[in-house]
Amino acid sequence: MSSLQNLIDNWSQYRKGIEQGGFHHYEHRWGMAIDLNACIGCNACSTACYAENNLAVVGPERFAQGHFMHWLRVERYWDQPDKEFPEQGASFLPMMCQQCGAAPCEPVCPVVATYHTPDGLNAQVYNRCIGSRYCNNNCPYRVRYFNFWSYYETSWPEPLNMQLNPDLTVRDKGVMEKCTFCVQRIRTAKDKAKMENRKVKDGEFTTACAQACPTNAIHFGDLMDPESQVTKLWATHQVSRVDEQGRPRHEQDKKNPDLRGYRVLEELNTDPSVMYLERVRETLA
Amino acid sequence: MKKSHRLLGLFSNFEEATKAIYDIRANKVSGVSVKDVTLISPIEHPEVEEALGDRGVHVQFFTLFGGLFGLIGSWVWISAAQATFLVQPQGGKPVVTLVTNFVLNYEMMILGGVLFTLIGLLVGARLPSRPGTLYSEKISLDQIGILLEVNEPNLAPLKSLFHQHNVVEIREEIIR
Amino acid sequence: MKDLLRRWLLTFLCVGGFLIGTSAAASEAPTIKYPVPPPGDYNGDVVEQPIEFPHDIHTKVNKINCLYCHTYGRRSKVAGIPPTSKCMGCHRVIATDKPRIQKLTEYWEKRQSIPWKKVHDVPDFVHFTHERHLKKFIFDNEDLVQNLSVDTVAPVCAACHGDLREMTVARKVKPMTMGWCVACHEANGGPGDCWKCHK
Amino acid sequence: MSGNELNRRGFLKLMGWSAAGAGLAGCDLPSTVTLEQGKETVLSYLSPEEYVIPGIGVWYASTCMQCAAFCGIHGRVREGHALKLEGNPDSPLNRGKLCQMGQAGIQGHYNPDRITQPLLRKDGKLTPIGWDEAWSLIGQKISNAPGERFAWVTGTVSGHQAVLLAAHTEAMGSKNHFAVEVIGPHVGRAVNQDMLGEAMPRLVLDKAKLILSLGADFLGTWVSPTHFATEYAKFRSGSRGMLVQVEPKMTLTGGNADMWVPIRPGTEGVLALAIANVLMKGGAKVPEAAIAAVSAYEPAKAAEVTGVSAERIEKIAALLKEHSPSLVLAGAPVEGHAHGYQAAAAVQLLNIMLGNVGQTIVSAGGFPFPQLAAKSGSTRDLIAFADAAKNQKLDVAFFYGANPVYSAPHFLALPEALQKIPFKVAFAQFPDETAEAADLVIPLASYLEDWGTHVAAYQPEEAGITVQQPLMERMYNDTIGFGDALLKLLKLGKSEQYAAWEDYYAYLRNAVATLPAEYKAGAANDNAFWDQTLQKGVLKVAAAAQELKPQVPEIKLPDVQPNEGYPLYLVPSTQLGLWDGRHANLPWLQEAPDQISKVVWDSWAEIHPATAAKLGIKEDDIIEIASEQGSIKVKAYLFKGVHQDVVAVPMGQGHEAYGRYAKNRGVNVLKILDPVIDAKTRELALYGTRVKLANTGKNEPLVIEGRGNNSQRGRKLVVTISADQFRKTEGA
Amino acid sequence: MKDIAIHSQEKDIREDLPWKQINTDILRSLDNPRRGYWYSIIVCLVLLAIGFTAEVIQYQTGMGMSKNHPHMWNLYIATFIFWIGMSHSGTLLSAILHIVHADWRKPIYRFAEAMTTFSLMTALLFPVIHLGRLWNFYWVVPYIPSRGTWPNFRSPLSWDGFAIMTYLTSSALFLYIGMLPDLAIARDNTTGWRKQLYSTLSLGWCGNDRQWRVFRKAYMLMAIFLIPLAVSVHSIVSSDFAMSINPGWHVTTFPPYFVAGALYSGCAAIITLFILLRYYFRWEEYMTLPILEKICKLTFAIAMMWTYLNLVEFASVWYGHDVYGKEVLWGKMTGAYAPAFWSMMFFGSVLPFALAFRSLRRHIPTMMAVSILLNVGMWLERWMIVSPTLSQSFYPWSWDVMWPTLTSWAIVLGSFGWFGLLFLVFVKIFPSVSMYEVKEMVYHRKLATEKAAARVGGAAPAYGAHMKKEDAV
Repeated sequence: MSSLQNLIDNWSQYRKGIEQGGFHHYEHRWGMAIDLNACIGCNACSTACYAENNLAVVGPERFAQGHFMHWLRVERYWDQPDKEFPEQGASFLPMMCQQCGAAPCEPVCPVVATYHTPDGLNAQVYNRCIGSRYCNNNCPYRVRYFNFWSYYETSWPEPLNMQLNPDLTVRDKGVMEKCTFCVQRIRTAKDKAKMENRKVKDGEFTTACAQACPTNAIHFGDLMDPESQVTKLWATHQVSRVDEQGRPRHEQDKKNPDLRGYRVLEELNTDPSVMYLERVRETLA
Repeated sequence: MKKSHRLLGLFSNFEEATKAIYDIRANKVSGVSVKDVTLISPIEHPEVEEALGDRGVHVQFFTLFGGLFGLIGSWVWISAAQATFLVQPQGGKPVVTLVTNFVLNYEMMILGGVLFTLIGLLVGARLPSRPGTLYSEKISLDQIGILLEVNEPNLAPLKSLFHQHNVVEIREEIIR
Repeated sequence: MKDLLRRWLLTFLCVGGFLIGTSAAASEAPTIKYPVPPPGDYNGDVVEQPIEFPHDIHTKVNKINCLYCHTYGRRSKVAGIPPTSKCMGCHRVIATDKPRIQKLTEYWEKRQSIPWKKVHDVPDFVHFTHERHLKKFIFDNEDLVQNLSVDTVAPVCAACHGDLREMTVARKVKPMTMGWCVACHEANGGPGDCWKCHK
Repeated sequence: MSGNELNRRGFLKLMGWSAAGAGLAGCDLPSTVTLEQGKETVLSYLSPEEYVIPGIGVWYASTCMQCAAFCGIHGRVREGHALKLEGNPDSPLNRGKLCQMGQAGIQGHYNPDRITQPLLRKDGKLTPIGWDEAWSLIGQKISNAPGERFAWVTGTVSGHQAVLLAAHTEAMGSKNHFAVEVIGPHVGRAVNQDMLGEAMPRLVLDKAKLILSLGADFLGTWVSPTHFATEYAKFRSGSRGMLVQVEPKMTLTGGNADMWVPIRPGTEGVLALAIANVLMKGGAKVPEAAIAAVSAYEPAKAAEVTGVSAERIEKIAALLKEHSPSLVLAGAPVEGHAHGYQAAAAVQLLNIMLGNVGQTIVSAGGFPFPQLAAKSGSTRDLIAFADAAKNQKLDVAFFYGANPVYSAPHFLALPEALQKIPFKVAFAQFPDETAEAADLVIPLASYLEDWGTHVAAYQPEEAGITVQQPLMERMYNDTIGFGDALLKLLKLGKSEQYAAWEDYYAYLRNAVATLPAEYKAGAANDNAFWDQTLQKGVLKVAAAAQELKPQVPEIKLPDVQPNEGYPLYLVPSTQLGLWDGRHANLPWLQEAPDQISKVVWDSWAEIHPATAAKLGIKEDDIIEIASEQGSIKVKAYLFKGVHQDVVAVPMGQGHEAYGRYAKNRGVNVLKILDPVIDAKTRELALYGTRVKLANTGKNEPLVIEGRGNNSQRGRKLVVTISADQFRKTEGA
Repeated sequence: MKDIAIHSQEKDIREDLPWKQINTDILRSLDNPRRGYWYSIIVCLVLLAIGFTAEVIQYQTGMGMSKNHPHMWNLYIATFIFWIGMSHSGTLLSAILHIVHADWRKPIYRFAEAMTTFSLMTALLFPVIHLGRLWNFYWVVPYIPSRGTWPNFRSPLSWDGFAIMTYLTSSALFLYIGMLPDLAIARDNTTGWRKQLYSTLSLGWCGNDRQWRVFRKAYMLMAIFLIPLAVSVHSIVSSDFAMSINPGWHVTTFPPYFVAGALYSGCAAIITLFILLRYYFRWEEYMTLPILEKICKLTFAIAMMWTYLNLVEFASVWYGHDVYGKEVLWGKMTGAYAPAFWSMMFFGSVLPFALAFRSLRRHIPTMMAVSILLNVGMWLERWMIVSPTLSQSFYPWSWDVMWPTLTSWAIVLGSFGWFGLLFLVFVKIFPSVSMYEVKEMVYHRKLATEKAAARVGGAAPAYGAHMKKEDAV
């Protein structure tokens, strides 16, 4: 009965879609800016992610089957198919969960194992997941990884398991997992801030990948905090999540089109939280 | 007031049986009205049932109620559940998504309708019950039966009536 | 008719008495606000510990504050077992003749850690932080902080651990299931976000 | 000290709560989700430091030993477990960053294949023995071995370990210390020494407007990758310098180049001279010694030698001319030939001509503690050691931090040579090939369990000593730190002055305590200074300022002879990951795709599609690469990023031992190297091998990540814009 | 339709069929079928065993036994749609034909409905088998939760749950209610445990006029409900795909397309089972060639409809602006899956023309083969819906072609065993031809013929002449 009351009371609020600002009043909106001009594709971020997030090592056979678990993969594209040699080098793209504001993965999970947190993250609750794998089917970036096997024994033979990070679980077979923006670090930082009755400061903590990146290509921060480095970067490159009416953008209209900021597959209206800065190369005759 | 005897006539010829009922209807036998007649037939048999005059059926009301109940009930339930949910799997959608909910409401409407129709059937057809002692396998095979509840005096005339319409077999019992 | 009357009278008396009693009890209870404990109890089995540690003696008799020994609780997610040095701090001199203490001293001299058994063990995919809960229910609770003592603190701990003043070795007396946690969070305005607790 | 010590050890006792890490979300049986009581054990601390709180990670500074760059690291320790490594922000080398090899170091520490107790070879099999037996055995062997017949074979060593090691060698009365290192600018150091007066001058990348790198993979495997990567970021930001990479096989650096130029191996020197030639015509001043060589190579001539078109050469020269200061680097492909020294010199010549010396190449300054300076390993020592062994000059050999048996090519016949050394002791952490060949194996503690000090061979500004401290209690009580081992050896050798220190830790504390006073400014006393040193993890030293005095030797490049029998060049490429093979036992690095080819868990041969088409080779075909020294069978990977005359196979795989992750996986390309040796420096010429290919007809798919697509299929995934536009909008 | 039946050369059913014989013939199926029946049972058991072992292995080792990234869905979901589709024609046809009083449905609708129910029960297995942690499948069911969490009512997968449960309940009830009078007949003609069983199940049906009246209405109402239900169920299943954003799935024509495909495979399946039962129980009298022809014609019509919708879908993708969709379509036609795709087109659109020829329609073996091939085609269609899209969707880096593993094949086979077993057991225990309705059919057609004859000339014979032979009772 009370629930019915609640329904009637907050009706208008519950009927808000993301166009009207959605249901959430974000405390934070964690986001990233990745500079492809700086990225050298060295994999440091990826390995740091393995170390931080208890990612399983699956071995060659399963890797060949596509059972790999790297939450953060560094993609490498060759841009000049016609040339005899790749004369301008490779195009590297670190791709992790984009933590979409309108995530296609969220509404399709039958048991709400994946949902939207007040921090603007796509949460994945491992022990609620029943492994229907609909979320990954619906993820345009294919950045969700499924535990096809039980990797605990094979991936962490004694005493390798002593390295496991106690702040998050080791996922067992049948569970979907993905990049969480190192939610355990976020959690710790927020708890710390709360204990000191303050808000989380920018740069107080960062994700494992951003921390490891030798060229500082990855910037992590709170998009709600106007002072944070990431917010500034988004601003300088005139990339914004929402337009004047507060509707999520599926294309940016920049005053200065030369600026490098863009979001991958933005046109699908997924409202990603990760902005990429375009790769730069000299134009040589 | 309670009748004393129960009488069943088995006919192999549907036409004759129909005629017999029309005779009863025409009060050929005093004190026996067509209302007392129960027709027991192997197949669904409109022609003969005409003879009994129209007897009402009320299943549809069960169905209607069931459908509405399913529709509205499920709408309230689902929306309320969504509203009081711990977290919101939004994907940018509102919390209470009417369109998607309607899909479920639609299914629930049909389910409610079907279930209550079943109940309606059981209630309306007085099932489950017992076939009764007079019941004979022949009915389920190919014979049609006319069952009446009558008093002592009416027995003889009825039997003769049945015999006019060359009844195959007559069974009777005393109601106690 | 008559017995009906009697029954009415009886019920009336009972109800009245109950009301009075409860009101009296209420007036006696301390004015400190405590967390609304979620319903439900659990009959945990007695866990065999290396040393049968008597909580009751320490808290009820000696009035030692819970947070004196479980001191990590206010700074970390785990309340922690006190370091052996802390035990020895007192028991170098106190009650050294008792068998339990001798056992303790043995461990200390062998410089071995005492292999305590975990009694309250939430699943490994749950992130529970004592630090935050203690802050909310003890250190942010003005009138509790005013008179901070084992008797004011223990009820807070009791919400999840039962009243240790009545136990020797700790025993699990609350279900500690997700439903139970959620009920408490709803009653006391805790966060409803899955990722607050699921890691 | 002792009180502090006791607490430290007390804290380091392995603590409980650890099981938390091993928690499985949603195990296959729902029952595991139920709440247990009295199952897990909780060990209480004995008497912890007040900053040690269960459930809260503490970061300790230490030093990364994954390669010879010695970056500073922070290790996260929780409940007595080292959990994660990150860069140490105070380290001038890596500025808080850490490459994937450094990240994976923790897997070496927790590796399931570590050696946990002393092993002695009894009737051909290594069998566990006790420490006393081990030491007494060593004692007697070295006591009755004449000094000059004793040898140390190590990797790059520095800091106080180097000091003790030198001391021990000396105490043995021996001069044989072979420092073996396959990857490194061995020739380059000599060239720098001769031409600039400093082996490792400091490179100022961010000041350069253009970097012309001839095969120097400074982002991947050259000298100090992480440091140069951080510098590279500065170099690319703001006015954004240009990167031109000339090399036979695309390295990670090549993958980030603005202009990537494939070149026929062994002709880089020619290219350099040709560029110099163009510059000379353009009015640049050429030192006398070089004029002959420079004027000998017109671009046209160079073009046919190098396979780089004359226009290209002129273009590069022009770019160098207009972007000043620039920086020209010579990497392994330049050095790795019989004329490696000459070629490297030719490249260095460019720097001198362009006036980069003093601008982008500056003196690193004299390191105040020469005895601590790095003794960089080289392949020369590998060859020397092999010869010494072959000629039965050695009775006792100690191995540490190097794996010569794996690294030595067939032509050195090292395994047979080792048979001729009566007593071989391996101070090893893993059962690698060398340990397998040893008679006695001393189990070492991992670098996360050990004390030490290190001095990188390449020193950025604010040169420093990086301090290594244990992040946790030893995993296995029967392992020993290398420093402790050295002390023990010295004591066995009856070197009295070392008796004072009960262990290496004590020795180090004393060493730090005895530092000159100016280092201890701001520290109340020695203990305080010690603590703050440990906290910072680096000890800044004041390097004496110096000047680079360029001088040019006579440069003479041979012509390349075509080789009909073996038409192709073999490029034993290196990879930021498995390095020279020492990291092949770290699963993370095995599973991390190669940056360029994206292959995992395997060896592969990169061949240009045109060449492959000529030889009728398709992707995944298993091909046989044969040199005069032998052959390897490896899967083909068609790749445009190699010169047509080149087949490139990465080092690192093909171990015959070295634990479950490394063993019998891929091939060891080093084995089939030709006996080509740099004339001047006696370094092994890694790139001088000629091979021929044959298709075995078999094929087996390589495990490649993202095999699906190498092109973006018109999606807007990685967008490239011109640098001019970049400078317009963001240029400083 | 009735008129057609009369004027056509041969009749759907012999009109002078004695009712007693009807009873005996049909009830014979309860005790002595041909030996072929038992062989089929054995085959099904074997298949089931294989599938079950595979499932056990998969349960213990994990989903890796069957799928890989990015192919999160594969054989299981395809087969799931296949079975759902199979379930359609049964109830839907029976209901529609009942409403339009097409009485040639009467001899065949019972087993068709049984087919519906059992293929649904088979379909239900697949989403569960497909789950990574199938021991938690009940979290999708909206039970009152102790954890304060509900399933996600927004996910098409949970819609599936609702829809399928509704459909299963309704069609099972429809089947059961329609069977009541026959259960009574069975009760009257059997002994021993069967008598017990039937008398409980028949709820003491005695066929008095009240029962018949209510029965007629209730049955009609259910039929009316079932038609939209069946349509909605498969639309919902299609929305598993249509509601996603993937190219090649996110198509508005999917619901009708799915429904057509469903009817199609269902009809084909009916033909197969028709022929089988006809053989098992020697029911040439009841499952006559004319009826077979009618089903075939229907199937042909539906096949053409399906083909049309197929072309519409391709066209809409082709002329649309969705480049990704085009990629997928092109990939289907030319890529690794091309053989499967084209054989699907052949079986689905070309083969049905065999149904257009009378001679073929009346040739039992051919029809058997054709009907099975049609279903193969339909199965391929489902696979071609699921796999190609996953193999090349938005993100090129994760493009990958994947062939199912033995395990998943085994489980798919097992499902056929499971279905077959259920069905065979059913036809052995329950009268799978509706006796009372066949009687009605015979009776009414007789009357009609006589009326017609009378119209042509000659005195109308007395009613009930059709039972002179049996009057000796």
